[in-house]
Amino acid sequence: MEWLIWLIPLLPFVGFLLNVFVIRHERPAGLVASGLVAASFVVAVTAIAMLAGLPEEERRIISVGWEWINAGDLRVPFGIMLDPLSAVMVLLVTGVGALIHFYSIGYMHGDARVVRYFAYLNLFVTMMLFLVMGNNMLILFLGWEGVGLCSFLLIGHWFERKSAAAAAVKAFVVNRIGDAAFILAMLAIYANFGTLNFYEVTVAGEVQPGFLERVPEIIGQSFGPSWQPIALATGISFLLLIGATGKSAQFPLFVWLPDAMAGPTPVSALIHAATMVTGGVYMMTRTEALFAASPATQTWVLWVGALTALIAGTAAIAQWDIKRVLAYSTVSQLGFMVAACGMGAYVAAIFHLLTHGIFKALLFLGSGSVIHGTHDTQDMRKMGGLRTAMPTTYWTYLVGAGALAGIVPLAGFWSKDEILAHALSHNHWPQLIILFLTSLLTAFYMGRQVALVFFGTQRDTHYHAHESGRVMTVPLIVLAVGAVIGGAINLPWGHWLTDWLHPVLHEEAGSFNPVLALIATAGAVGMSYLGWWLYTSNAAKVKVGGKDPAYRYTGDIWDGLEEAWYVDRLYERVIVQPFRGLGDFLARVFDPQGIDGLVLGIGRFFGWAGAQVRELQSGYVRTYALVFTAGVVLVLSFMLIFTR
Amino acid sequence: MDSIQIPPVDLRLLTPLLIVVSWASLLLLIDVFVIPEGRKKLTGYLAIAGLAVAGLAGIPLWNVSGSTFAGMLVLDRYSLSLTWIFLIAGALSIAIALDYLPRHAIEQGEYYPLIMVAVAGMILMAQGTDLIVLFLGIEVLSITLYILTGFAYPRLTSEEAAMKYLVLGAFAAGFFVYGIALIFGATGTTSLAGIAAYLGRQPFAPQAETLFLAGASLVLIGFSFKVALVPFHMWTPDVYEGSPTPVAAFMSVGTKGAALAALLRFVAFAIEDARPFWLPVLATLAVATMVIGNLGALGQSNVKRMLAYSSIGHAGYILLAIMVAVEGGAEAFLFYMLAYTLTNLGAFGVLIALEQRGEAAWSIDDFGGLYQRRPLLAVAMALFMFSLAGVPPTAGFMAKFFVFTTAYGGGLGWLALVGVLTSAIAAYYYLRVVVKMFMQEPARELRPELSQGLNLEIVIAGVATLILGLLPAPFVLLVERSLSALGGG
Amino acid sequence: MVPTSYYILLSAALFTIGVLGVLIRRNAIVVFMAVELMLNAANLALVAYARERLSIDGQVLVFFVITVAAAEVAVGLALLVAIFRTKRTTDVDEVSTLRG
Amino acid sequence: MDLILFLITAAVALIGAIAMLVSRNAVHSALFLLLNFAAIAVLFLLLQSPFLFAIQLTVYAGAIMVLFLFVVMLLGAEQVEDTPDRIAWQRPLAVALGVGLLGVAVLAALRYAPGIPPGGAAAATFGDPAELGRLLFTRYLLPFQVTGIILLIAVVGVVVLNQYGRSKAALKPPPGD
Repeated sequence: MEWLIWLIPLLPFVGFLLNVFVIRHERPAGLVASGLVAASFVVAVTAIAMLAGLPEEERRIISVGWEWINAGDLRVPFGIMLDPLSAVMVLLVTGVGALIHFYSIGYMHGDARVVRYFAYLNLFVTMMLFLVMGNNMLILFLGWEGVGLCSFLLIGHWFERKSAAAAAVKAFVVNRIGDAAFILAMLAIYANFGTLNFYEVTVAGEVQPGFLERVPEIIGQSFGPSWQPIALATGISFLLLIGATGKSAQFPLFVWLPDAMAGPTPVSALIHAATMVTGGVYMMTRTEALFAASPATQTWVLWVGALTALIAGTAAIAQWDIKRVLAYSTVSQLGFMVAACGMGAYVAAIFHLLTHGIFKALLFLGSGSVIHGTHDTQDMRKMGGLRTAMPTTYWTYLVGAGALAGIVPLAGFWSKDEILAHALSHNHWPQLIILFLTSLLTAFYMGRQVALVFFGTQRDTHYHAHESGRVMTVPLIVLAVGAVIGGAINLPWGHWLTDWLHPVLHEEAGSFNPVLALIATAGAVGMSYLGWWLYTSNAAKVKVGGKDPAYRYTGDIWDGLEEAWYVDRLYERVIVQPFRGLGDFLARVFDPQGIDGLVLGIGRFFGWAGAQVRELQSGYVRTYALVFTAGVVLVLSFMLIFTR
Repeated sequence: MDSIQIPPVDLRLLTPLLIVVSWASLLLLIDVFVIPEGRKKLTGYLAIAGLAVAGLAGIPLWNVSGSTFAGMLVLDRYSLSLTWIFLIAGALSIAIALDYLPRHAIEQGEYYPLIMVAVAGMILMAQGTDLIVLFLGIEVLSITLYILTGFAYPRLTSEEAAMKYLVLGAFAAGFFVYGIALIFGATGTTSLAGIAAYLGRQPFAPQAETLFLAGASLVLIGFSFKVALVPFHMWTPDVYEGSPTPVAAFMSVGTKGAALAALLRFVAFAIEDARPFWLPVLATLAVATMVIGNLGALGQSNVKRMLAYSSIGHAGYILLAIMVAVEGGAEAFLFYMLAYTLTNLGAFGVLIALEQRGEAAWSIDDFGGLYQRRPLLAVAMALFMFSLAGVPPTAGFMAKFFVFTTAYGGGLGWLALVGVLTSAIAAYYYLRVVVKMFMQEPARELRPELSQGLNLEIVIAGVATLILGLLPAPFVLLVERSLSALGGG
Repeated sequence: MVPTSYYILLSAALFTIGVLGVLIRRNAIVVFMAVELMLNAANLALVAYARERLSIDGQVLVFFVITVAAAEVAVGLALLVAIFRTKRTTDVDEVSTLRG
Repeated sequence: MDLILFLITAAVALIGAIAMLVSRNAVHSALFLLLNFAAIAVLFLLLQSPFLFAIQLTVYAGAIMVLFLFVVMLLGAEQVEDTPDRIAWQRPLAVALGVGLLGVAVLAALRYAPGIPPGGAAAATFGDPAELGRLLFTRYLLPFQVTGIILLIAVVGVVVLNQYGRSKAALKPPPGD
């Protein structure tokens, strides 16, 4: 049993090695990569079936490969584990991962560097599995950095496109800010708990404690200067929060994710929607004990999540790029999950993480199918009316959009409702309102997107749209099925997931609030319809850069429809203007010049400071001696003050 | 008049040192009289063999410790571990030079024995327990390096670098000697143990110690120059850029390592009791070094210079370990040195592979599209860059993690904070090289030349970088045990 | 007898003049001379302290310093000649192509 | 008596050093430095170090200074500082730093209260060259041998740095330099 769980991360790693060193051609690369991830999925299912067979309190298999670090007190085993929380993550990663691998075979067909692509993708899955299966912070961090590295490589895969390399670097560097906080958190955990293990583990006959089990010991302890001590739990958990902010694209570090869309679409689906970006949520859930010990941090987590959800939701409204809508939507939904963590509703967060992983992967793959079928078109203004040309894509996309919007009984409804219900039952009123507003926005922009892409008529007729091949549509269908029934894993009446995670999270099932569910459903349906209706009835005003004369012609017809025009104007005035205004403000002004600008500005500051350092390096040896002497005088002066 | 009785010397304790020195002297003669012009590579192989023999001769000494030469030289596991690191650095530096020198038409057989002498100087600094021995060790190393830096005569940049190094080196030596003089004036001794005994006699009262502290400051400054701590670092980028690349590689790991080793011994065994005095000084230097080193590297488009600045930054991180030397920092230091030596030599090896006859290929653009042309070379370089940036599971990450944990545990939390933040900045410039290699088309036609020696060196460095990251435990155990006998002085 | 501190003051003054020489003079040969002055100042301090402590060790140290100084000067002047052959100057400011 | 001698010698040493610093001609600088070295040698004698007095005169004043003068003459580098100083802004800063350094040194020296003023009668062996020689071969045996290495590499270095034997092809600066 123990050795079995090693197969889960190692099978994709074998794929990586094969693709790097052996395979030179496209076909075997794709098949090997996909096959091994699928095999890993099968192993995972087997292992989890065995896990489920154990009594509830014993459901944690830890396997130590070797003693990774053994330096005095600092002992870190290279150990992985499978427990209920890891199990659901492993299923998501390998399951969705395998589908996306298969899909990639079709999507990346003919790409110049496809073998490299599959190698990176396999390495990514390996690293993601280490992230969710590690039994200590250091393994988690190994996976954490590893997925960041693969994400960096994959975003830059199409480096011929100018933005790709820059986006890759941006993603990595912004993530490093979060990683720095993560390292500091590790230092603090080690210094105060004497271990980095999550749970107790026996290595070579020696019992090493786990810090999650020792959290109560440090409650009330503090560190820092004596005049302003910081509660230890708050300090550590806050650092972890910053780490999660980077990886899970939360305010203010979310700026890298929209740019990351420069990568191939399956990558966006796998890494920037379903798995890697949820790493932060997973990490906070895993170290829930630390967060629970610090109400102060919890409040921060809650606000960060809620604000991120709202800001990204509004930004998604104003996007024209089909993938950027989804990217902002992902940020927004991650905000939901983080907010759920902040409320202490960790099961709801994981539930939403799982359903979101499925339907957002579906949406991204669907958008990839659209992009593929329209010959690399990403601007929604150039689309329209694709529902006839791409029926499978259309129907599956509709399911995904419905799930994201929270339409009963699709998966997204149940998971989102659980978060909202928790906010209501625990009286987080401001956040409840924010999140509710966000869910309305979500429904609206998905309605808008579906209308723009699939309804009306094709606005740019330079290409001939076609349906994608079966290797791409089958994963769509599978995921669509998942998006329909995925909510079943934690229905208010069955709450399987809550029970399954009980050994890890010890949470009681949340209460179902019919009134709230009704309001939310009504809002979702209404707003989706509104978005759809606005952009279908108004499709004429959507122009490809405003240049295509055919649109002016059809546009005149629509202008003539006075009846519609009237209502339309009303809507335009009352709803669309403010929405669009806010969205534009956030997406165009706030983002590049505000938050993005802040991040870039910091970068520019360092660049400037670096230039100053080089300026001093004038090449004159006498200047060097002068600086040296200045250093001597400073040190000696300190000595004189010291000896007074 | 009495005859002078030369006291018995326990030569066993300095076997590696003796082998290196005598082999080098012999090799100087062999090179001139036996080895024909144009076959100077042979000298290189002989030099590597000598270093290997010295390394092997060190193995039986693992359980030996003691001091000789009137207590001026000790052998303990600390110095022995460092000796091995230095021997590795020397051997690898010779390996990457074997083809570099003839390719640039600067082949002279003296290169190899000179590297050996430099290694001897470094070993002397690791073993010395008297300020005068440390000073002479520094000088052996420095004078050798002045020569090696100017080795590419008549290339003017090489001469310029040697000139700058020599002027500033002699300048710093002046301060160092003055420091020794003041310490001698205050304590009447120059041995580290004597200084420690002097400080240990009474509780440390700075008011009464002006003279001693002035001397200690100047000695610290002398070391800081060799380590290239800000603001005594100004020579580093210019000297690295100007000197032949194998020499720059050797300097970046060798000089730094030896000076840090001596600094650690001085700090931990001579002036440990004066901790309240030197801690703020070194802490300030460490912060300045980490910040300035990484900032300087940020905008470099010359990879060789970038590595020079990066080596400054790394010295800052290592300094953290030295400040908590007695609380486990010494082993973190040893591990960091090992990891850094291998990684950095690997990176320089790749740089050398790109250099062609008479042409510098140090611009970051020359790395463009390397993956297409030489995939394995690019992967190796990426590995080194990630290791320098501190990304797991490489040696560099483990080393940084050790240093930061020990610093944090030793009460230098805020310094660890600065370290973590600056290494986050550092990721940017290391990454730029990776971006160039993997995400860009080749900028110009460059045919990387991989000779056997270079190939071997890069493979060794790459494999070691991975092993130290994945399986650091055995090495950690090794250095951990080395500490048990650290107090040998 | 002359108090030791007189010697130390003199030595400090000479040392400072040496430092200034390195900072101000451009002729590399004079720069080397200034470095020699610095080392000499240090020697003076050593001998003075040796006299005060009646410990001959200080004088032995001076012996080593002189040797090192001689070696450094030899290498430095050799380097200078090499540079002069290609660049025709001994002005340290002229050799400043490496920078940035 | 001693004090007067000291003051005169110290004045000579200082004058020599300052004159070296300010004279424009490198030959003059060298000669002034010679004066300074000679003065220091006298001070060594005052400090009961006859051996160092001899060394100072023979090695420093004799060998090293001759080497300096030789190189100055060889290169014809008496006056290279006629061109305007490109980093003239540095001069006042340098002087300020020098004053600072001296200030620190003076303060340190003043604060240092010597325990015992040097007594008139030293131990019989103090300053005896024989004693010094004995130390060199006993306690300082290791440094003594290391100086041997240093001198050896200095010799090798001078040869390596000025190899006329290097192939003529190498003497042409390679392209890209």
